[in-house]
Amino acid sequence: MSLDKIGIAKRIAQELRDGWYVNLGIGIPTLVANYIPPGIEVEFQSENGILGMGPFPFEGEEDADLINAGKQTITAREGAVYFDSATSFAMIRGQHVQLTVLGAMEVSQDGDIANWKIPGKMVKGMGGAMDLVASADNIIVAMMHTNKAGISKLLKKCTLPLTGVNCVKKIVTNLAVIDIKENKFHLKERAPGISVQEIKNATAGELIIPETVPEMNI
Amino acid sequence: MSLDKIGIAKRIAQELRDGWYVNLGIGIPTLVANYIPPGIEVEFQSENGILGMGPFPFEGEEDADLINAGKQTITAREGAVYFDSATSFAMIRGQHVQLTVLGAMEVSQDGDIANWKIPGKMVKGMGGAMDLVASADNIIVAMMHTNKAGISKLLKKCTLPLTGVNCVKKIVTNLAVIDIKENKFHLKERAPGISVQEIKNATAGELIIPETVPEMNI
Amino acid sequence: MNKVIKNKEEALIGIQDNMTIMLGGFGLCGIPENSISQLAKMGVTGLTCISNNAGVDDFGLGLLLQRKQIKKMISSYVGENDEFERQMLSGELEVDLIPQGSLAERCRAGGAGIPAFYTPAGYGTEISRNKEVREYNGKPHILETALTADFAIVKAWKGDSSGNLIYKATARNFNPMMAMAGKITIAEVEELVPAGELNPNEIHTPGIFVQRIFQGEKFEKRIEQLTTRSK
Amino acid sequence: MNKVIKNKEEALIGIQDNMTIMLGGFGLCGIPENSISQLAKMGVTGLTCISNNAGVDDFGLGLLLQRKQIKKMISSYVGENDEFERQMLSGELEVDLIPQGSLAERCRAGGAGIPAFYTPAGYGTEISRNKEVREYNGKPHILETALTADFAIVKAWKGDSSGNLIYKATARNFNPMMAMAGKITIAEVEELVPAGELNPNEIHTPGIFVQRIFQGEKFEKRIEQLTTRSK
Repeated sequence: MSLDKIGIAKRIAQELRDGWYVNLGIGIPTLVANYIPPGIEVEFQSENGILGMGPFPFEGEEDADLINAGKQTITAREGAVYFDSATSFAMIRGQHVQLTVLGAMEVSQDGDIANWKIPGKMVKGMGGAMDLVASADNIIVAMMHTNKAGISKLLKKCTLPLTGVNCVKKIVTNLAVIDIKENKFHLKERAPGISVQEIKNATAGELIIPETVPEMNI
Repeated sequence: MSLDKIGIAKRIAQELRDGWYVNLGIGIPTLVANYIPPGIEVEFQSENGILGMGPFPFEGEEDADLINAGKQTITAREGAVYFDSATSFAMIRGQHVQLTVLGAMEVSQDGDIANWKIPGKMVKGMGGAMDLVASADNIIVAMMHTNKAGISKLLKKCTLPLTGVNCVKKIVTNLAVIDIKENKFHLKERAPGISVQEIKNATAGELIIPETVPEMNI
Repeated sequence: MNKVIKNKEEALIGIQDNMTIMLGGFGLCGIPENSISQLAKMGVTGLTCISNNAGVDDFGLGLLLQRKQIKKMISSYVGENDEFERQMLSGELEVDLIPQGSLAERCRAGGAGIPAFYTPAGYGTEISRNKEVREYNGKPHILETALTADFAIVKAWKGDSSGNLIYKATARNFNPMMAMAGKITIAEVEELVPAGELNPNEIHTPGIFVQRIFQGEKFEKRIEQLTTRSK
Repeated sequence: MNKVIKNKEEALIGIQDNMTIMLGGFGLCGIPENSISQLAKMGVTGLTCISNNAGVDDFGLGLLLQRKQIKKMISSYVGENDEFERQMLSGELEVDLIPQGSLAERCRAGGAGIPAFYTPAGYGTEISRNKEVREYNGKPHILETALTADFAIVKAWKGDSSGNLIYKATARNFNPMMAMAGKITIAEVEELVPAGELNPNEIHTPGIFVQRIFQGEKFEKRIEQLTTRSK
């Protein structure tokens, strides 16, 4: 059975390591914060200017001056800190953030990513995505394996305008965990009950399949 | 009679304008703070990280954490603010400081200044001087007209290693007030009792002398 | 040094048609609401606005869009409002999209006298078109230039008569860098106090960057995405 | 995220011969005294030290100079001590002098992932030798590159267990930029508190830049130029 959004978030949460600072994009990535493995501590950075983001506020306790990059009202954990946007991107560009998780419309086997613009449609802008993908050493893409029309989002080359090049190292989809190495997709894990053939069919780019492909353990 | 250091400081203080932020170098420039004309307000910046520098502390009230760029203990005025060195030089480089006053070993008629290094002697470093002279729109040099050997410090070309080029606009010495324009020295005022001829004799660079040269009014 | 201006009407004197204006804020958080409503009232047009976002239909910069006062937006993320989309698609509105970190750094650079710097953000994308590329540490970077503005308008939580500012929480965002980059910087504050009442160690924007400061009349502080959990 | 280290001995583990180390402070103000005395005790040699100044004969970096632990100094102003002068004139000590603003900005750039930037400081002087020159706004600028270090050692007034730091008055100086630019950043503080005790709005260095923090045993806080007036 292919994973739902929560399943993808849970699998990505397994990649977290104690002591990491993590930036989570809007959508599925945001859900990762709910599934931090027991025994480890991570801090979430939101690029509008907070480290140590906490859960949503209780009803009636929201503060218009305290939001995340998705413009949602949030809270601050103990030990949190606020800063300006230049300092925020100094953290990102200077590689002080250990992991970035974000969504994508397309990823190529070179690690290129497209997630900000569809020609002919209204362009809302890249926000912080170009800084994040150009800077982070460790980027995980969280997305569905195929789009709504059933077309693969894991391509030889991206067809949409790029957000960044040669940057994605790992993709977690509803079907699989895939690493990108030497300009190829490498299948690492299958979603529970999903066959290698199903993943192969849903992947347009070159997919390296090892002899055994374990099922994800979620 | 040629001016003493206090006289030079007093004359420079007349150049202050209400609302200016001012950076004063070590030596004669520091004395300028004591002679702010009545009715105007200026704020002093010290490049190690304070705006709104006040007088020296009372004995016993000094704070090792509160010093100026000359490493002297100081106080902070009401409305003062502390900041880091990058922000401090952002103020300087970004031309938010309206006046810089500093000493010099040599000034050329092109507005070049040398004040940090004597070949063969121990070099202590330029500190913030190169940033200050390269950035400031309005630089006044405070110095003696000649060195201890009686040799002019106002030259056609500097002989010492430069601190900055084409930057000095005005010089106030023990003998005269001189502007630099179109790569020439322009005599503007004489120290009380000093003749134009004395100033001419003490100036090695090209000196433009107008018909009347008023005496300074200190 | 007294920089206090009586009200928003006087604070915004000098802003004219076709000027470039920076406005602080992220989404609707930390935007100079009083100044924006005054700009709408003044009716200045042909503005180039540098602001991370463009407000919503009936609040923030959306108010100026509705009145067609904006010629060009320089932002990282826009289009939370329909009128923006209409003007952009019809070609009435020019839009220059810049990666958010580059936008923040370019404003800081403008204020700090750094005319240009290298950043990896946008390399290999359409953002790097016509930009100089240079490799550092084995990684390609593009050259980005500083941004400045005729006026920068920022919003702070507390300010003193010398122009020193303290922001609250994430309402800080772009305000400090934009305060540095305005030829004239106007600050509207929730609480205006005499010089000496703010702790000099806790100030975010030193007063040297601010030319005019006024007490905002009323702050609506609209929330864009109210998200809560139940007790 | 607990970054507290028991003492200076453990905090400095990993610093080895021939490493590059940044040390905060301006003159003797805001220098990491405990760490410097520990470096002297450890006896590591061949160090490249990036620090605005070089201490005095018997305090600050002067202690390491006396023991000939420093191979190279990268500073803006040095020579308040005789041993420094002797080693420099004899060629035992390499010295790289950098304009103070460029030094501060190069450290910030190192921490912020900006590999290079243009500045007017030093144009036309020996500092611009072999450096690229480019004109912006009718004024020549030189290209300066980022500085980073194996270890950055900073001193703060207050710090929490997450590594968040608050500096006091002008003891802030170079500490915040150097904290950003260290591969590993060590902070020694006068007062160490649990996370949550510092106001998140008043923090100067966010904890993300700090890997180790310890409570300094004792701060001498020597004054270099005691200047007072009589009551």
